[in-house]
Amino acid sequence: MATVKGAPLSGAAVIDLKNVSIGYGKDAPPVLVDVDLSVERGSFVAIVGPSGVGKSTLLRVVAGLHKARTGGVTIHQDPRPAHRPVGLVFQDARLLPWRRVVKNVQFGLEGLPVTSDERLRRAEEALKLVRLDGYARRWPYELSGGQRQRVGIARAMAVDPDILLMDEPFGALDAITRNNLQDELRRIHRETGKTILFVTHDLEEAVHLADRIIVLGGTPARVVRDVRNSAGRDGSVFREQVEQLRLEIADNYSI
Amino acid sequence: MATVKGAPLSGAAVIDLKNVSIGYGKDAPPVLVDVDLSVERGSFVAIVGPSGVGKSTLLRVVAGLHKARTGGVTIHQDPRPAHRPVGLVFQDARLLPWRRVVKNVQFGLEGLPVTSDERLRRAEEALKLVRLDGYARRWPYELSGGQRQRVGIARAMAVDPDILLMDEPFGALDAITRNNLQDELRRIHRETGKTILFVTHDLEEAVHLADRIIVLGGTPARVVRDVRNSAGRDGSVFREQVEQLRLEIADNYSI
Amino acid sequence: SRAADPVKLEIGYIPILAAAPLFIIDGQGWAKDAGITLKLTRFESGPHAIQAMAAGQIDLLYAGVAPVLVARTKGVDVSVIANSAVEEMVVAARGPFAKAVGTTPTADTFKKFAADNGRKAKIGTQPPGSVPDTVLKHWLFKVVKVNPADVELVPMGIEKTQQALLAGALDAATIREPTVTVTQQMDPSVALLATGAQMFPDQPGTVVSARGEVLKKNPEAIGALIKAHLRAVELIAKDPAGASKIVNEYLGKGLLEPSTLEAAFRGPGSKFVADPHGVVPAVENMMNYAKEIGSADGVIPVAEAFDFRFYDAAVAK
Amino acid sequence: MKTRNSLALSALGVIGFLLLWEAVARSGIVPAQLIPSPSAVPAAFLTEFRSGIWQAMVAASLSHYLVGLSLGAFLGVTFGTAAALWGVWDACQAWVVRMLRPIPAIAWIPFAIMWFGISEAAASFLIALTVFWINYYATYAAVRGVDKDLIELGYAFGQGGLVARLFKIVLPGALPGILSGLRAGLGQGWMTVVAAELFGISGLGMRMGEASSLLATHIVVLYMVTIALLYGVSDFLFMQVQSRVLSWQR
Amino acid sequence: MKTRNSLALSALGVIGFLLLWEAVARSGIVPAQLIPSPSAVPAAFLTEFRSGIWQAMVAASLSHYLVGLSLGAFLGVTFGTAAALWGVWDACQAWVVRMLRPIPAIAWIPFAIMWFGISEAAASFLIALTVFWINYYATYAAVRGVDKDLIELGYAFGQGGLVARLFKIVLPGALPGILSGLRAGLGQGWMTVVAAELFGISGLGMRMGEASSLLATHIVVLYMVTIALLYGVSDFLFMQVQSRVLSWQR
Ligand SMILES: Nc1ncnc2c1ncn2[C@@H]1O[C@H](COP(=O)(O)OP(=O)(O)OP(=O)(O)O)[C@@H](O)[C@H]1O
Ligand SMILES: Nc1ncnc2c1ncn2[C@@H]1O[C@H](COP(=O)(O)OP(=O)(O)OP(=O)(O)O)[C@@H](O)[C@H]1O
Ligand SMILES: [Mg+2]
Ligand SMILES: [Mg+2]
Repeated sequence: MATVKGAPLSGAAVIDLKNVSIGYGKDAPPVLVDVDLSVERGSFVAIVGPSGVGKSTLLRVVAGLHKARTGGVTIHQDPRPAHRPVGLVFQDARLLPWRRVVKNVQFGLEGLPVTSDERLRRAEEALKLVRLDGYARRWPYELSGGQRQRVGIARAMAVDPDILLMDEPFGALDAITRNNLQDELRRIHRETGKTILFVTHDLEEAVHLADRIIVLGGTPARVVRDVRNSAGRDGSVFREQVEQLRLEIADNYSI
Repeated sequence: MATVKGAPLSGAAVIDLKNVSIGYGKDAPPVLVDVDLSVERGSFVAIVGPSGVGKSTLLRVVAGLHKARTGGVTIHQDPRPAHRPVGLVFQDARLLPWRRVVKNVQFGLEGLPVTSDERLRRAEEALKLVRLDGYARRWPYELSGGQRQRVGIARAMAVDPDILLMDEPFGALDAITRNNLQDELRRIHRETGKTILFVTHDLEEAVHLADRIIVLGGTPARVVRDVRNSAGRDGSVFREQVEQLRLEIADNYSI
Repeated sequence: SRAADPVKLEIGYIPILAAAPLFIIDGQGWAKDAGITLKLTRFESGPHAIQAMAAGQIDLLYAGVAPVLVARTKGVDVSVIANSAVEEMVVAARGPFAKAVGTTPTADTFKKFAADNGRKAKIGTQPPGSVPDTVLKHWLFKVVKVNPADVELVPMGIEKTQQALLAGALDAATIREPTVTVTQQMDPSVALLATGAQMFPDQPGTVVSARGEVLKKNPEAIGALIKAHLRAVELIAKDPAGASKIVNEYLGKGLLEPSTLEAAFRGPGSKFVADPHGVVPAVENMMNYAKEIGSADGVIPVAEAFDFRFYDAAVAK
Repeated sequence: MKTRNSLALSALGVIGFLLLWEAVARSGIVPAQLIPSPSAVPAAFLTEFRSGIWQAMVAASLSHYLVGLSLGAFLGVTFGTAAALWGVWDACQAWVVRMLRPIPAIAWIPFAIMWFGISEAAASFLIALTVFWINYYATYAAVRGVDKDLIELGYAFGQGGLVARLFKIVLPGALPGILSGLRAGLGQGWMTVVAAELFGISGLGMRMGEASSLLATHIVVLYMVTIALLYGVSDFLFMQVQSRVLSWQR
Repeated sequence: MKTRNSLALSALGVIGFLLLWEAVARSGIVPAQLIPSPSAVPAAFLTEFRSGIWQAMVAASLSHYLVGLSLGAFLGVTFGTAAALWGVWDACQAWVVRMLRPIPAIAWIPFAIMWFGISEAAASFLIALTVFWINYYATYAAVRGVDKDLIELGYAFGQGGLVARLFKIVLPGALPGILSGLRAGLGQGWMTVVAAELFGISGLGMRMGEASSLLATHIVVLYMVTIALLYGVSDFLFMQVQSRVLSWQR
């Protein structure tokens, strides 16, 4: 999983949204409007905003699962929505109920040119990463909520994608498990130079992990803030950053 | 919703678990053992512990949805597992997909001797509480993850039960929505004297809300700590309490 | 003419006693002796068999004359080449109705039954236009002169007719051998109200028909087959017991005792006649009557449907 | 897809089918008396309609069909639900059902005659029977497949009692499967109408049997087209209702 | 419930059923020649078995059944899936299907004879036909009901291509519904065996028809019991396989 793919061409926009608006249905008002977002290769972007603002929707558009109403979406300079080499962690775990845990983790690998031995190896590695090595043979219904979510993370990690889209991946995890996984994610980002889009409702987490934080807000929602973040883990810069964001979000809080 | 039911007979154990052990399947090792837990009327108990330790399982036993392997479970001195007047917020929102939001919220009221007008009124009130008044006519699939979870909370609140069991109810909510709901919950607890069992993975939340915190840990899991909490919202007592708990959980962290 | 490779003929039949000559031909190996390989195919009803014949799936058929005539009007090239049996259909009654009408039914006994029971007598038969329906009506309204208001005719499939009769849902029905005998053995209250001849003189029955194409291609084999057919008809008349043993192999093996079949052969419902000449006027009479009662639109030229060459050649020698 | 588009495509499909049929009938590759061309149907219809036979037969069959369908569907859903919910009852009846299930409608006819005489009720009984089985199995599987989490939800909110559980969780949850069974039964019922009317009960089936025994295939085809139309319309309407009822599904 | 308990209950159910039947048959409330008592079956079996007829008929019917069943099930699942997945194809065929669906097996017999002659293939064809429809509708509904979220998951992980989507998401997700259709087809196939063998193709159905026309009801019942047994065993085995295959369901 931790192999460096090519040389991270720093500075190139791997995710590029131009004047995008997004909505459900035909006649319903749009959920998101005027989204201009350009994400550089290797950056770690956190998306925050109130519940129901459109964070998951934005991620689904980037993943090519939902079509933008207007505007242009390109991933790796490629405007076709299919076959984007992204890994996606859903907000709900969304496991295939008819596959055991280890097979669920292998799901994304089956589309890649990978031998079955290698698939198994990578699945086991990913399960170890999320501390579920003993659960490989379980059915999804035999897992706790947090365990299910971790299987979802392992599934995306096993693919080892250039772009990782994560929708509140650590939402259902206790502090310690969460800290462990946050550290792992930071390590992976450092070592592989992946581009990571990370939805979270936890400002501390956003500040702790990301080097750029995008705040969504308003109805219809738009990008209300886009901050570069260089705060360390603790200390006063960190606290300040968090407090400032909290205030800004509160200002734009509506829904 | 905010009516005081009877005189809260302070001191009486409304939830009483004696030497309970719990497991899934016949031959599998138990998930929880030696659980002795007596919850007094009107108390607000938080349950914390690592992912997969058995928090949801414990709640399901208290709600009468899962049978303990051994030991005695009484609710309101009543050992029968059925017809317990509890309200339950599931970890997954678990909405009925064939009911619109407002009908989902009314679900628990349909078993009670309440007129349909009153049902509608209480459902709308509960929806307002979770800030979803505009979403009454939506289908569950048209909601965001956090909105779904809030409908689940509204459903339990609408019943106005003596005992409220909440399984990570605010897990998928952004900081501001979460703060609002925490405040509402505290208000309701204060005004009605409900007994609340509250599973969370967020120590700050536990310390902030509960007057008693139960820490589960180990394999098989048992109650490793049971602390009375009197820390205020901020200040040094609060921080200390949180830090201490964090350390204790880390000591018992295994899974 | 006995070629090295035998002629193959596929023959369809309806599983009734009137197909007995066919079973005897096959059972005695007479066809094989004549250099013909037979393949027998059972059909539930005439129309299905005719459809198979029209599709070229079978060459010859032992079945009622009516479907053959109908098929010709639809442009199917089939001809009757011999007769097998006549006067097959009889009227059997059961239960209270059998008791009420006795052995000599009259118009009054029908009326009295209707009055006593508060309902008309229900008689099961096949759909309008079929031979059983026509001859039953002839018997009821021409012979016995029953008031049409005193009976109710229920059209249904032949097999259902028997079941309905035994179940008591019908008071009487038109049935034929071997069911007549079987029914009587099962339910002693079943009595014959009328024989085939009483219902309609020379009542047309089962004939042997063939596709025109086959007649052209294998005239010799057909001739030999008709000869065997004549022999079989004779055998039935001379030795009903022996015939019933052979026939039992084909008809109701394990379902009937040969003795039951023998009784059926000797019963009033079986009259084997190979000569097709007499059938023509009987059919014409019957069709005239059908037209008279409105169950047929017109009269089909009957004689054209008959090809007497093979029968005539067979009896000439 | 837009409704207009899909209607156009349907029309295209039907027209293609009719053209193919007409071509086959005219080509002479099959004996003409076996397949009349569809263009023979209108004339046949006029004759039958003028004589009033068509109306009478359609009315009769429709009444058998509706009675049989509603009875069979109701009992099928009821018994299927019961078997899926109560293990004890399921075990008791499992093998009895296995014995009765494969008995064809034809074999039931004697019983129908015995119990109902030669009456409309007998025809409805036979139709009900086939419809029953299809609904029984569809319902059984659908009820078995209801999300256990939702049933648990019912218990948690005091809706675990039989009636509440049944009507608030189990049946709505099983609805998609039950409706699929009902739809299959809709067609199976018409298939049985013909068999059920072959023993003296008037209706389309009887008329078809009559016509078929006289090799009047154009009449047979007329009634087949009639059945197709009746079924087509009811199936279409059913689909409309279904998509309403299941609008909560994405 | 424990397997042993449920087997005991099943046995109880069957015994109760047989006793009831024997009682009705002996009581004389129905004509004896219409319902022979079950105790007459063993003797009938011995006669038929000794003469070798029973074995021959069972073998023949079993082969028609298996061929028809596999063909009908395969085509039904295939077409049902296709119609449920492609809107265009669905719209094209919707009304053609509505026209063909209600045509009863009996009406197909002439076509079967025309296309296959009087052969085993014709019988298999008729059986395949009924099985086809049941599977078609069950599969259609099941595929339609597959969780859209899971299909989305497939797209997200590069498994949105037709083959991957079909075999990794749609078919596994629709499996419970498809299996319920297969199970219903299992029984419907046997129901049709009898009708399919009524026109000169040897097998259980032909023998039953023969026996029934000669009023040998004990033989009819023997073969009905035979069919019941054959079906019962196959259904039982199917259920075992199904509970294995669906062990991921709670
Ligand atoms: N149906 C089941 N069958 C077998 N094991 C199960 C089942 N449900 C849960 N478990 C196991 O029981 C343990 C406790 O599960 P539980 O859901 O109570 O955990 P939890 O404390 O709520 O975790 P989380 O914080 O992740 O929700 C877990 O290890 C889980 O794998
Ligand atoms: N299928 C749908 N049809 C109509 N509206 C929808 C649909 N899915 C989501 N929405 C609406 O779109 C808005 C954005 O939803 P989205 O899931 O993106 O929110 P979110 O920011 O991820 O929220 P959360 O933090 O609660 O998950 C919400 O108001 C939601 O109600
Ligand atoms: Mg979301
Ligand atoms: Mg949990």
